[in-house]
Amino acid sequence: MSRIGVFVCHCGENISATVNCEKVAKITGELKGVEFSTDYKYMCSDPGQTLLKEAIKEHKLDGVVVAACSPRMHEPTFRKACAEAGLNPFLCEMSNIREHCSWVHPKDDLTTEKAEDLVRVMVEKVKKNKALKSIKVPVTKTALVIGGGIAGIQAALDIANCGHKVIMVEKLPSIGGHMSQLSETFPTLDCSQCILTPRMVEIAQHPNITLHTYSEVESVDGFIGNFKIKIRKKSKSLDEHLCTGCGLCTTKCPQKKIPNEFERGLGFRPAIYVPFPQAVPNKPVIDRENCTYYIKGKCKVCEIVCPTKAIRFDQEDEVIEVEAGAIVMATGFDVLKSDYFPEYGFGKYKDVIDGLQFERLASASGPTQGEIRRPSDGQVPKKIVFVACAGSRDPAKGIEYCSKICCMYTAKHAMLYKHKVHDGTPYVFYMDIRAGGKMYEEFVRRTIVEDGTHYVRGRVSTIYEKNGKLIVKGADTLMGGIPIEIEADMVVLATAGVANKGAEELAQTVHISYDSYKFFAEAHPKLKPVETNTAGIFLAGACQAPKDIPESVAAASGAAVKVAALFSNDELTRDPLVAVVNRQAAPVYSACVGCFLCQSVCPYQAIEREEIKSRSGEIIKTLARVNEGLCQGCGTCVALCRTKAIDIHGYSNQQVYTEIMALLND
Amino acid sequence: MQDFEPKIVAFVCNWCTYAGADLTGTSRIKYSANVKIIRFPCTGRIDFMILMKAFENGADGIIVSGCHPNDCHYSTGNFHARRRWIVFRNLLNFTGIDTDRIQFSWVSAAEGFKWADVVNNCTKKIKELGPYENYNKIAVSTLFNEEGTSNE
Amino acid sequence: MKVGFYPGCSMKGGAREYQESVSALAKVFDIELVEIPDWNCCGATAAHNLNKELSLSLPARIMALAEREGIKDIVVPCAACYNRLSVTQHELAADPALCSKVASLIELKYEGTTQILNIIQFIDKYITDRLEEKVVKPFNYKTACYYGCLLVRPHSILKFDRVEDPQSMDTLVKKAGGDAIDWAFKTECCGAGMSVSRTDTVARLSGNIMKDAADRAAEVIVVACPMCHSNLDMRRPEINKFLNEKIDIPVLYISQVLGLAVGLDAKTLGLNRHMTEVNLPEKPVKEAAVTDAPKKVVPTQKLEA
Amino acid sequence: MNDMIKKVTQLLTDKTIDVFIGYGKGSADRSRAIFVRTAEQAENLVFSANCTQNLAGYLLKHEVKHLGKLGILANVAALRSILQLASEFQIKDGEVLVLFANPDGSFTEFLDFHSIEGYLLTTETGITSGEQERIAALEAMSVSERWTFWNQEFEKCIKCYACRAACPMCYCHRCTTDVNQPQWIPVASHERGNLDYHLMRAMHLAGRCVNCGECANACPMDIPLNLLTYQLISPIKAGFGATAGMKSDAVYALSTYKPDDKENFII
Repeated sequence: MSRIGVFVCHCGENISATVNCEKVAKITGELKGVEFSTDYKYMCSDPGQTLLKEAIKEHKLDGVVVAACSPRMHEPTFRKACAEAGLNPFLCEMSNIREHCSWVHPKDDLTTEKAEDLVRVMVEKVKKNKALKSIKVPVTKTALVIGGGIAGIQAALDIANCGHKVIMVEKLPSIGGHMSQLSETFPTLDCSQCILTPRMVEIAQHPNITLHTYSEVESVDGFIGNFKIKIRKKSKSLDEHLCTGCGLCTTKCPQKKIPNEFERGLGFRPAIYVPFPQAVPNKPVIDRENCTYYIKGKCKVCEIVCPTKAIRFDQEDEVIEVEAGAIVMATGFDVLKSDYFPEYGFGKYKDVIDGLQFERLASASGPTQGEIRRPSDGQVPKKIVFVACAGSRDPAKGIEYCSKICCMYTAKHAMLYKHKVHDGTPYVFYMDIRAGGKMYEEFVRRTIVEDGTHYVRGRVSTIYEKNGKLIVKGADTLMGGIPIEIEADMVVLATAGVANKGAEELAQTVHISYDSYKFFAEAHPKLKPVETNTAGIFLAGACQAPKDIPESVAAASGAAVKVAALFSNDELTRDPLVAVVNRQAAPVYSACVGCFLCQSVCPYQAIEREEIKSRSGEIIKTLARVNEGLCQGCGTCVALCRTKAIDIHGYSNQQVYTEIMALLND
Repeated sequence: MQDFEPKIVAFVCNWCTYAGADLTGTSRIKYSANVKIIRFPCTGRIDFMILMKAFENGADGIIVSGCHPNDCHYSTGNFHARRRWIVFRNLLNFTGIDTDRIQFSWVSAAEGFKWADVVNNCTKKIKELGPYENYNKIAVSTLFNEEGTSNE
Repeated sequence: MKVGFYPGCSMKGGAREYQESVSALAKVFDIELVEIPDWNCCGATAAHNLNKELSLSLPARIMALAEREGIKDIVVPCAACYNRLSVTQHELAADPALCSKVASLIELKYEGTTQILNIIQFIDKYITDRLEEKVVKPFNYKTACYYGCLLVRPHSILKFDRVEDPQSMDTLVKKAGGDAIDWAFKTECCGAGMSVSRTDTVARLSGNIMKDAADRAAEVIVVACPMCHSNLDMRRPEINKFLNEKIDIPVLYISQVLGLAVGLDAKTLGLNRHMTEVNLPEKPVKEAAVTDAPKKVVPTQKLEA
Repeated sequence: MNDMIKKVTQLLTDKTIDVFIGYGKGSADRSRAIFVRTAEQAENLVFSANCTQNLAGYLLKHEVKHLGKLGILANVAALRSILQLASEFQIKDGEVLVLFANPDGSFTEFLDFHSIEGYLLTTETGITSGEQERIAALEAMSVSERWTFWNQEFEKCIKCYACRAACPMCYCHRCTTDVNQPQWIPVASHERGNLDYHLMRAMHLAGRCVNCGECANACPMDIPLNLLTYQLISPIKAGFGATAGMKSDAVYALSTYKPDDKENFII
């Protein structure tokens, strides 16, 4: 390679103010291998790029060095220009004589000499550059959506409506997530079931969507465009094709007193159950831990009454393997459990409940058919206290963040309570009201003004029971911090929104990172909120951080369009600056000795083991091989490989060695 | 040694310190011209032999800088680099190579000021230490050897 | 076995019965309490309001003296002293420069290798596993365990029991055969240092505590801090005046409760020194049935360190 | 000693192994490694106090490997070498038959890596006090004194690479010294080339050296090479809690990390 072009830019006078560009062009023009060198006022401008392209063609250049601004700024521009002139873009390098030289040094010879050094470094480097082609990776145009809440449902429908296949996996017997547990939703108070159920049915009936409920993802391998996923379909002890969902078994089952997870302990269900009336699929599941047959070996009532003989007691779990090109995580969040609040008596006093339990009380299909009744004695509470920020914004409890949705659903709870108990008095202890969404503030004002909810600005210090009443001790900071004591009949804690149990293990299974609170980590909080650092895996909804329904739906549609973009062409193109393990002819095959240090160091699991077999199938050597679809080009393996068997395009040992030599030996 | 202008090479990672140096530029913060930057994708890519080559070819001082822990674009590159430097510094110190001439630092893409400080302080320190005699002696005696500069 | 002992001013003054009961209890379990020679005042709350170095040097000197004697564990029955020594050890460990400054101030070598134990930690470490077999007279009374503040706060440093709903003393009382009732004023403030300057406040705050205990038919209140004891016991006339109700529930130290349970008599435990008469009715001695708590006890709180 | 000969003979005759690496009589009172492949040759096997060479150095040599299934008479250093090589996927469990020479001349057979690990927990594996003193002496010197000391030592190096051949951990068939694009390590044995080579060798053995001392024994110019790698053993153990050759599934110290690795030099 000996026909290099050097193009020194003035950048108006950002560079030429302190660097003698003509001199730099002249001096570097005399370097061995430089065929053509010039300087120009605006290299990145159209005429500048035309000058570059003409020079490439005219002087048949096979290497270009543009001395101008930071490569982080215009490397793509000049590489594209080179490509248009027929020169492989990866034979074009930039040396940063603006940010790293002209802008930070005074106008003197030392600055110009430094610019010459920086250009010489890149001239020497370019000689070692190789022409590279972008990497093509095939894409399986099927998406996997993990989680069947509103976020998962929205993402799945959006992707499916783009004409792509979707596989949805939901851990519980029915999709719907937390939204199906809600009574009415802020700020418009429309009934949660009415707006959710049609979407759930749409999922079940959509030709592009395959739904696996009562199932969990067991393993995820492969990479963007080529994920191989194992799904464990837990046995429902039921043949879903025969079952018509008539529900006879659920009424006849002798087990009646099993706490229903869907009702968060306020309602009960039989051993063979459908979590809630509008469940999708509307077919029962046998809870093997509590079913008499599985405990004592006798009963089988459901089998006897079943008109279509669909009960299968000996049905095994089934592990199926599917392929997907992209994964959308939509596993949602959970509400903080009880053993966090001994001071509020949560879990000690039956009438201290959490927000989701209040939703079940207020829900028409709930245990009390929508009437607000105390769990202890079923009385209608005349005085009710809502405690906001129960666990959120509380470093002592290890949860420093604000859970975002509690102010709104607490205001909604107070409003629903007043609509159902007209002579009741609701109190809300709060620190700050965060009602930033559309029509949110008006909603909160309404519950204060029209429904007469007493908002007390202060925290509750302790709640204890005394002769049948719950004594709520707090302070009213707006009244100078005077202590306040309310004898309430019932207390609702707006507990913190936390990551789902098992979120950490799932993140490790899927190879995405998560934060200290076990919420999944987005690639960039502002610019890539629905992507993760793992290519091809996206986030939708509250699994990334506590969110309300509008945000979850928006994020889900965002994730869906990312997937659609991924599937928009048959192949994925990626920058070829990836690692590669050298290969040689038999019998050596490679300098690699199979110590696999590189494999243990690679953050992207991009290094695989390749077994070199003889004709008789016997393994001769096991060598490292880089999967160029996964490798992100960090180069940590290259620095660690003792035999220098692995190298990386763009920053190869040759290139880096030559840069140092050129820089220090002028 | 006031008129001694040290040769200092800086090995930096592309995502944090290189961008930080860019920010130093856009903020027009002046710093000494003795330091010249070589870009790497990540500090994890910086092989210990690169530092040896720098000293052998006349560098009086070296700066190695990358992303703060947990900021690494590749999530673990800087952690691996840190372990490598802990061991390598031990070895250099034991063999009598002056580790004060190597400055390790974390500089993020937002720390334009910090990059200027790192460069200026390092230049000042190397000026006090003077040229790296030990290595130059060895380097000179081998000049006639096959080790030319940019051989074709 | 030998355990370091730091009495502090109250053990020699207003709370002499606390020291008598702790020593008697230790003798029963043949533990030798080695009082730290030439110990000095821990500075209590007064010091750290005035001067930081002083508030760290006083406890540092105590621990340095103990280290010089080769003492490892130090039992500090008074909650205020326990709090000051623990906080000092924590702050000096976190700031080596401050540590060397304090070491030069007290002109003693300080390494911070001693283990500071409050009375409950001391009992749990040295006595609890041998307690039940030594109980001869089960403390069969409805007992309200009062923890106060300095025993459990600041949790990030002390890391002792649960801050909001502590259970450690309740467990001990149950092991001694008592019925530790569930009440709401376990960690409410008793008025502490206001005892002299604002006795009316102490009357109100301690009054509320006594009122809740009385309403729940508690027969005795158990404490582990001389300050709590003096406010709830010595200030009882003012409390009764505030509540205009006569409450004669006695206030005992946890060491006295266990002392009685293992058969020590009132005199050795210093029960005669109390302001509120301690005449607990004799209860028929039934075998030390541990009454099951009426409500499901909430599991200990999972607080990440 | 003869019960070992009987055992080796029986192993060879019923083909459990094809070659047994043991000690034979060397010149004067020295011992040297011998490769026993037939019953008669087994008679030459000896064992005495000065049979201290770490025979694991031969396990991965091409000339030995292609002889078939290997058996080895291992001392503590060899056991540790086997575990370290196993952790680097060079030897599989059960691939090598290991006889361990007890000090009293009897031998025990270790059937799997797990039993080797168990045994090693009970024995002393640190460097000798003599070596510790020499390192301490060097560490007491000033930086420039150490530079002069080591340069005088490296000046003697004739680049015969005997140290590389003797070391069980140097099993790469193309070493970095053989890389000429780019020429990381100068071929000539001038001062700088030697310094590059020995720094590279020490870094490549950091966290892997089982302090068997064969490199120093093999060096014709008596350069105290082992001190370079020994000096790194304690900082790596203190910093990362890792010791070479103690677990067959250990992860190499420099290929993993802890988010809070302690250091005091990064600003």
